[in-house]
Amino acid sequence: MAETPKLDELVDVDAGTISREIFVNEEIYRQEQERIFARAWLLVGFESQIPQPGDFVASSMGEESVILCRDRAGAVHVFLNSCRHRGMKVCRYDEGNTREFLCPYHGWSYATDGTLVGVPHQKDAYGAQLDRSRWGLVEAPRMCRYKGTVWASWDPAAPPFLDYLGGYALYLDLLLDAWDGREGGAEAIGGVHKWLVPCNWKFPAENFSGDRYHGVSHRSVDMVGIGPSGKGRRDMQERNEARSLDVTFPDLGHSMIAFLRPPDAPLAPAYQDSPAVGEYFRYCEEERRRRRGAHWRLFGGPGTVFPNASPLARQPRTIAVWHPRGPHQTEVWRWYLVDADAPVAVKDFLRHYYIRYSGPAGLTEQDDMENWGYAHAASRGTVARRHPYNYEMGLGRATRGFEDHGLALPGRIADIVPGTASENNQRGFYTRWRQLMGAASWAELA
Amino acid sequence: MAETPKLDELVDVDAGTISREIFVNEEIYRQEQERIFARAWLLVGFESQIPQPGDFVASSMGEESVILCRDRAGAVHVFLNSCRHRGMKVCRYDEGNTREFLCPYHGWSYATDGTLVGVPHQKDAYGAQLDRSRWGLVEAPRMCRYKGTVWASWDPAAPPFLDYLGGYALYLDLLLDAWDGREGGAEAIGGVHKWLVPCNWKFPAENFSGDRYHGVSHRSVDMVGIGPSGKGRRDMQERNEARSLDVTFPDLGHSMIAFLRPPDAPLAPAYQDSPAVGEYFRYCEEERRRRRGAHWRLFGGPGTVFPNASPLARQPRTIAVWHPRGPHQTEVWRWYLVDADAPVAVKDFLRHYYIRYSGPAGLTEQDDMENWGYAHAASRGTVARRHPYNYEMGLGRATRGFEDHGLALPGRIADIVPGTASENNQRGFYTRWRQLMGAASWAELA
Amino acid sequence: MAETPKLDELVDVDAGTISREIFVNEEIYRQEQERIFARAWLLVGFESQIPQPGDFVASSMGEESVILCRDRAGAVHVFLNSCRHRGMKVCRYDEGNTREFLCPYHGWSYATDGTLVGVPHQKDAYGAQLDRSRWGLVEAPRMCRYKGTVWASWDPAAPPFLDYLGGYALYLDLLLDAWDGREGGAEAIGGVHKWLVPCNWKFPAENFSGDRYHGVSHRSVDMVGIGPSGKGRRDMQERNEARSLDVTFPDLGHSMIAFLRPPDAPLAPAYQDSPAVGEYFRYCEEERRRRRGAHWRLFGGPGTVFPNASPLARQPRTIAVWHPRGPHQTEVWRWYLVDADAPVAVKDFLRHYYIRYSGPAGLTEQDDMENWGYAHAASRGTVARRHPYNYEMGLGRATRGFEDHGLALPGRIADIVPGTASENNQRGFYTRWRQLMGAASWAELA
Amino acid sequence: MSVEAHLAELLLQREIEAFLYREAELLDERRFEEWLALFTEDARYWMPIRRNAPSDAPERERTREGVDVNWFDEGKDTLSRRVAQVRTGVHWAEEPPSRTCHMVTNVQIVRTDGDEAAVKSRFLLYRNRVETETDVLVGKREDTLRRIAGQWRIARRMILLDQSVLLVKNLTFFI
Amino acid sequence: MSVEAHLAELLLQREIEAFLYREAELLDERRFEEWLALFTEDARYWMPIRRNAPSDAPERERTREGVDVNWFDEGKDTLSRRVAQVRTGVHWAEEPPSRTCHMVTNVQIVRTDGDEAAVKSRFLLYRNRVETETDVLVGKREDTLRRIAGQWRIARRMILLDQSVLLVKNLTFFI
Amino acid sequence: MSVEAHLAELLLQREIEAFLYREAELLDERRFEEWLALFTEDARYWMPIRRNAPSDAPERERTREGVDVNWFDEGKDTLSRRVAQVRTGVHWAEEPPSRTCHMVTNVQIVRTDGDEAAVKSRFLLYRNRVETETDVLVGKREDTLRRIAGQWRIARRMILLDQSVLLVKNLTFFI
Ligand code: FES
Ligand code: FES
Ligand code: FES
Ligand SMILES: [Fe+3]
Ligand SMILES: [Fe+3]
Ligand SMILES: [Fe+3]
Repeated sequence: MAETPKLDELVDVDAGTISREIFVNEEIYRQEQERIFARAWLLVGFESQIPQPGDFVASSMGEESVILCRDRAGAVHVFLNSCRHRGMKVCRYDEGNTREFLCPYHGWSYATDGTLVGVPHQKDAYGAQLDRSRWGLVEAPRMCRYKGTVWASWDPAAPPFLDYLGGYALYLDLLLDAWDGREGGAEAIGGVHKWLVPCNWKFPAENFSGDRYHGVSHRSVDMVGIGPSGKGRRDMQERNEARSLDVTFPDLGHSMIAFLRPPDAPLAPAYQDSPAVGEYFRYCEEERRRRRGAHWRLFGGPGTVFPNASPLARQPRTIAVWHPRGPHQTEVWRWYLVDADAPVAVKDFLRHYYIRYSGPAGLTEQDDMENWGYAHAASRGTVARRHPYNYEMGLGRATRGFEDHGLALPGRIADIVPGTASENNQRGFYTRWRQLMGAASWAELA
Repeated sequence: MAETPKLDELVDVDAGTISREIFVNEEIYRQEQERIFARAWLLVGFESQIPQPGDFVASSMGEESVILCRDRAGAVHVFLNSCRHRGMKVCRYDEGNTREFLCPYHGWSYATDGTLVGVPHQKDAYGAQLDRSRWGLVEAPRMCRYKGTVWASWDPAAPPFLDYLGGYALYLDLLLDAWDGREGGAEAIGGVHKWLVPCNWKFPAENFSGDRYHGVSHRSVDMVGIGPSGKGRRDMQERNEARSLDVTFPDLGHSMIAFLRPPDAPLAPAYQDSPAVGEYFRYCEEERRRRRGAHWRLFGGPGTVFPNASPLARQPRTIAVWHPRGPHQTEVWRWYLVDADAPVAVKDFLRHYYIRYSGPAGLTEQDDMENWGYAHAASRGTVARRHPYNYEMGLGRATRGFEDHGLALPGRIADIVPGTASENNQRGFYTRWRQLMGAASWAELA
Repeated sequence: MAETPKLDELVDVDAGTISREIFVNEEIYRQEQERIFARAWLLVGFESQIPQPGDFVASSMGEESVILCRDRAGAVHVFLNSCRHRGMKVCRYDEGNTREFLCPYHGWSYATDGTLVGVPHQKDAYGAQLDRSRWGLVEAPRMCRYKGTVWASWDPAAPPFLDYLGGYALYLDLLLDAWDGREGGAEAIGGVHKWLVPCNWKFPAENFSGDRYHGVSHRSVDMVGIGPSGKGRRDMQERNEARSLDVTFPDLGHSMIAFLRPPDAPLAPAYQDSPAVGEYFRYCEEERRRRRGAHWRLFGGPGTVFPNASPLARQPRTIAVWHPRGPHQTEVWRWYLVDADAPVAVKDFLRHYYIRYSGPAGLTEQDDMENWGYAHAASRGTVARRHPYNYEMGLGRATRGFEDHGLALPGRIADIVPGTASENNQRGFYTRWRQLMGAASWAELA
Repeated sequence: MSVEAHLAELLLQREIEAFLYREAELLDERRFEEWLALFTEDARYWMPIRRNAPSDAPERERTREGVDVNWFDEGKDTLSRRVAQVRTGVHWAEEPPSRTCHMVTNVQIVRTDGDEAAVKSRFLLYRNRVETETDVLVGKREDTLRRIAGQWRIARRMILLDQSVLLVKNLTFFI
Repeated sequence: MSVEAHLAELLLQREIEAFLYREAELLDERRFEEWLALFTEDARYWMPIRRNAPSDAPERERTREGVDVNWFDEGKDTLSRRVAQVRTGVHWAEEPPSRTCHMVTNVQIVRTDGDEAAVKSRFLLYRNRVETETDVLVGKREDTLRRIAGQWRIARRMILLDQSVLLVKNLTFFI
Repeated sequence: MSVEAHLAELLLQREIEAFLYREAELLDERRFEEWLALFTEDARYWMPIRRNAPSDAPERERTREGVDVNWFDEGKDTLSRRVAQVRTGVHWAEEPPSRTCHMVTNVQIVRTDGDEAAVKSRFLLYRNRVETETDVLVGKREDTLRRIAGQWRIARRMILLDQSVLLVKNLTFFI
């Protein structure tokens, strides 16, 4: 199941067909753990979660528990949450502040920088035997802080994070930069949504990569109206006036739904449920136009940083991680973002909107979970697995070197009729998936 | 585990030994899904469940959900219940009437004849790309209606259903023909029993194929009495006066316990709890004798249409399907039959009898489930798997070309001492199981 | 995963590293069932559980249910709890007294010596076919009664139990002999603790083999005090005055934590919560010194009889069996021992102490379960499995031919600084594990 | 309302809760004959099968009493045979006996009419047997209770199990 | 205490238990509009996320109302939209409708103050849908009930679900 | 019966239900010292092991108090040590603390005798901890309550867990 030729039969992005096997097959799942999750850059958390020396939060990389920690000297680390002696989970708290991680089984203790500092009876029991320097917590060899987010990889040979992001940084920044155009400035609201969904991790990952097509999933919300102006899911005018771009980087695996407004577009009415909030965004947009030059025109929607981190740049502004929990289950972690400098009233307004939209209690995403779960379940059978999924939408209609009124945008871009859709981004996602699954090392991919 | 030679070691019907591996081994189970359930004719349901155009019921073939549907033109279809786009289960209702099956994920919609009729934004999103004719619901390529029942197979090369039934049709008709001797005329009472049993699907399949031997399982019922004349499990006199035949077709896999009454047998007292019902069956039997000639003498008990459909021809009159749900679990579906033309009082009397006898709340079958579950569990261990089951009962004592007072009956028949038993039918069942598991195609089996 | 070379990479006791794979890998687990549990001598129960002819108790060997039974003639047997016909579990009671085991499926019945004595309709149904002598209950071909305990092996080629125990008998006797020095004389209190722990069976097996190191696990108990003198976990003075010996037999796999008191040691104060109990043990120790010569000085702690029977010689005095239930779960069975001749008051005092110390409600062992469970869980991941556990403690510091004041003790013994620890015993355990896993037969091991 | 009237209301609620708790006690202590005696001679015991039906076709949602195949649709005679079966000692599905626990909550008296009371309640039935076999059934009951000679009796019980495919292998207990 | 005083206490307990059972009935019978009507116009509906915190740092144990991201933190308007969504007939997560059962126990009136009562209760919410999908949620509720025009209303509800990682895929029901 | 007599009955039931709910609240809020104070000094706390025995040998069905090995068979002193252990902060099995929920139902006063009441109840104990670890224990309790200085106290508790093989890894909580 796992040899390269077989994979080529399973994933044919040029023909627009992908076998259901890659979603339900145990062996392929096992290989994903080795070749994707033990190798790629994964989102671990936010610096704002660990402001002080000694602060830590539990997080997850692929199937495994990790500790995101700021050491006493202020340096940030990502550790495998398992003692080197007999593997005990050294940290069973979700967050806290500590001087050390004490293993409750035999009492080995690790400093916040991961070094093994305490070994009961070391002299009498181990004598010269134990070389403590070789038995500190397993640290992710690659870690990168980017505009308040923290990313890590288990593979020393992984490319630098910025190379890994490549041209996609421009789009990820649409989430992480302040709406007034300043660099960074986003912060995560306290509280992380964590829940289990009975589907393979790739269902949400590909959906967020750029599924404009599942409007029927959310028809009930469009009828009821939960948006910031009381209607639909979000404020649509700025989207409707804009060019709709599905952006993907097939050789990186990252994608985003983006929008490019006309050079002369006036401010679009938004956040009309709250004058104060409307005013805030009006002000921000002015600032943004001033600071960003032509780039003010660009804003983002949902996307996916390969393999499993999915920003949603605005309305609502969130980032999710799809942790694999076996081929048939995914644990979702979801952070919600606001401009750190926004007034409390704005933050509160957005928080309410985010919660009613997103997550297991979100009117919108409840139906996504239902669809992902039963799509997965209905794809497990012997006969079902003989019938590939269809990814033909917009095949061959994307271009590189997109430009509009002198503004060039990176990536392979499908410029679509507003209100319609393309599977340009999903094909990009699986192009990269296929590359990593087939390569024995990062070197092979270079 | 799955190569042919190995199977020969596991299944030795001539010696009367069968390895426990075939019941508990994951790899053999996987192969069963490919070689048996994706290939054989399976019972899907009853036409009476979908009388009107647009009527549908959810059913199951092997592990997979299917839709049994009557299209607007009145034709009957069996579809895989999974969208061709991303696999979503297009029908999550047990029954209903519809104009189309709308996929709730992206809104592809399928007509009741399976054709893909609705694709949101097809022109703008797909252009010429999508050939809708190639992306309709996956339909079972073989479907056959037989006396009110509906059967299907996933294998285009499967033999015609009547060939698949072969000489067994005579016995299946004992269930499906009206008791007064007219062709067909049976109907399923509303309501289908569906429940989970913790055992491999072959435990119930082989038990129904002809297990006269497990009287001790039901001793408690015989003591208490739930039969239609207030005693035992059923009316015994007509059985006791008859010849007891265990009928199997080893090269088809079908079997049934049958009874042949003496040519001059008077009507046997039955249904004495209700004069009206007794009278009805007396009348029916007279009609039957008149219509059927010598064949009136034949009546049936439990049986199995290979692989997993088990009729019980009378007392109680039911048909069950044993859906595999992994090697260690089975989902049972059970329909209950009456003559469509029988008086309401008769139908009601029988319904009460059927329910107290059968299914998870049936006094009789409760104990079968207990035995199948713990027989399976006790066969999973490393040491247990080294000790095959014993199928020696009545070995070499069955004959072909059975005849009695000029009435010839098809099949390999064991003519047993009334009240005793044989494993003639189980050996027939596993002979066919072995053939299908070993063959790469139907052609090989011809 | 299961080939010998691979095992050598996984288990390197000389270097003191062992891969996490052997705890979490499905294939290695499967091989353990074949090569260890279907082959080694396993503890089945106590003769005191079946005093009378016809008495039986259900027990377990590896994953499988067995019956420990005393036949009508008084002989003890161990049977696989599965009918030879279709595998039904013939005994679903935990204990009782019976004339036969009647299978509830088809009624085959087995005498208490395992012979198939009842076959319904044998003459009519089987004729000469069925050779009953070949279809009795599967009996463990090797069974041995040792000082009130009953052991069995599924492998006819297994060495005699006493050879299997070898020099370890001296240490096991510390549990099974009366404290006053007489042979045997221990009895199991009524009631067996049975519970599930979410970890591989080797976590508790190696922990009991000689883990003096996990004091931090039980710090809370040391603070609270549950010992027989109201302090700590147990009476420490006799331990503190003694030499601390970690004893292992690498070529047998058995180990124990033992203590050797000085030749001239006075009676150490103990059981001070009850003068009567203190007096009883004072008396027993005098007797013991009289009867045992120099050997009175030796007493034991926890240990493991390879693979999964763990005596704890005193304070508390128990023996546990770690039944594998898949790679990720263990079912613990725990018996509690007292001198059969001890006064009721002494037995009752000890019973209270045992229960508050041991088992799922025991203040001490509750924390062991927490550690084993999360150590196992944190070792399952792809990255975690790349980092072996550390078994370097006391490497190379054990000796054979231990002697003290003329008293020689068998085994490879680490003489450790009181209060400290060594992993001498765990290395012994895995040395033997490696031998059995690599050998195709007992002959190979000879 | 008068003190007496209020008190009467409270006593009725108490009486009926006590009755249902007592019933649960008899079932879990396997005192089935005493349990049977709680039913009137003309009692009906009905448990429909639940179906997955569109929200706008609720009539398809459950099978019909006296017409369709149900899980249970019987009177006292059949109930008595079930009890007799358990007592044979060879009803293997209950040998060894299951450990059951009927938790009864949300007791509502929805209507009283002379000597009859329409009572709704919720149940969680926990069953554990042999080694690790465990089942949990949850749902609602709608009872018609009748006071006969000062004692409450069950004249009719409808059990609405919140499952479609039954997730247990058999129903060898009463709800 | 006087008979009247005792009686008043008993009646209040009875009234509030009846109110909570009635609420559960409305929810499980999917009579959501009637359920909504049980809430005051200014009602608060809050369900925090639970965290694993050291026993000596309980303040970290749950997310804060009005400040952090919670599972629910809303008023009647949002609740109304949830109800409206179920009624669209295209809220796929509830099509076919789930079979739910709210078991309410341990009803405690912890404080009464004029027309308000602070009430604690425990819930077990069982959900089963489609074929075999089954969820069980267990936890506590702390309600502030207010008597308006003689009718009890829910002015505030805090739901303490005893889970940290939510073990169900969505929360398309009310607790 | 007189109004007073009826009222007394209702009040006793109410008092005892309130007492058991209060006890559950103290346990789930981890107010263990207050919980301990609910026990008399001579209290007995017993939880037998359940066995699978033939229906005609019920005497084998559970282990004996004061004789056999049980899950619990102790007095207040041992209970106090359990509480003290939780408070050490290094009782790893409860660090981080478990989220527990004691649902108490079917409260029956089976006998009163002066200041003592024999009370039966059913429990469902839900435990969830760390990420996804979840346990459910269901069974019965038989308590002897004693009124001391106007306050109810637990003089004896027998816990009948409906499991034979214990399906949870440890019992670090109270039932
Ligand atoms: S497992 Fe951490 S110190 Fe032993
Ligand atoms: S999955 Fe059905 S339309 Fe996309
Ligand atoms: S399985 Fe035991 S007699 Fe058939
Ligand atoms: Fe969506
Ligand atoms: Fe049967
Ligand atoms: Fe320990």
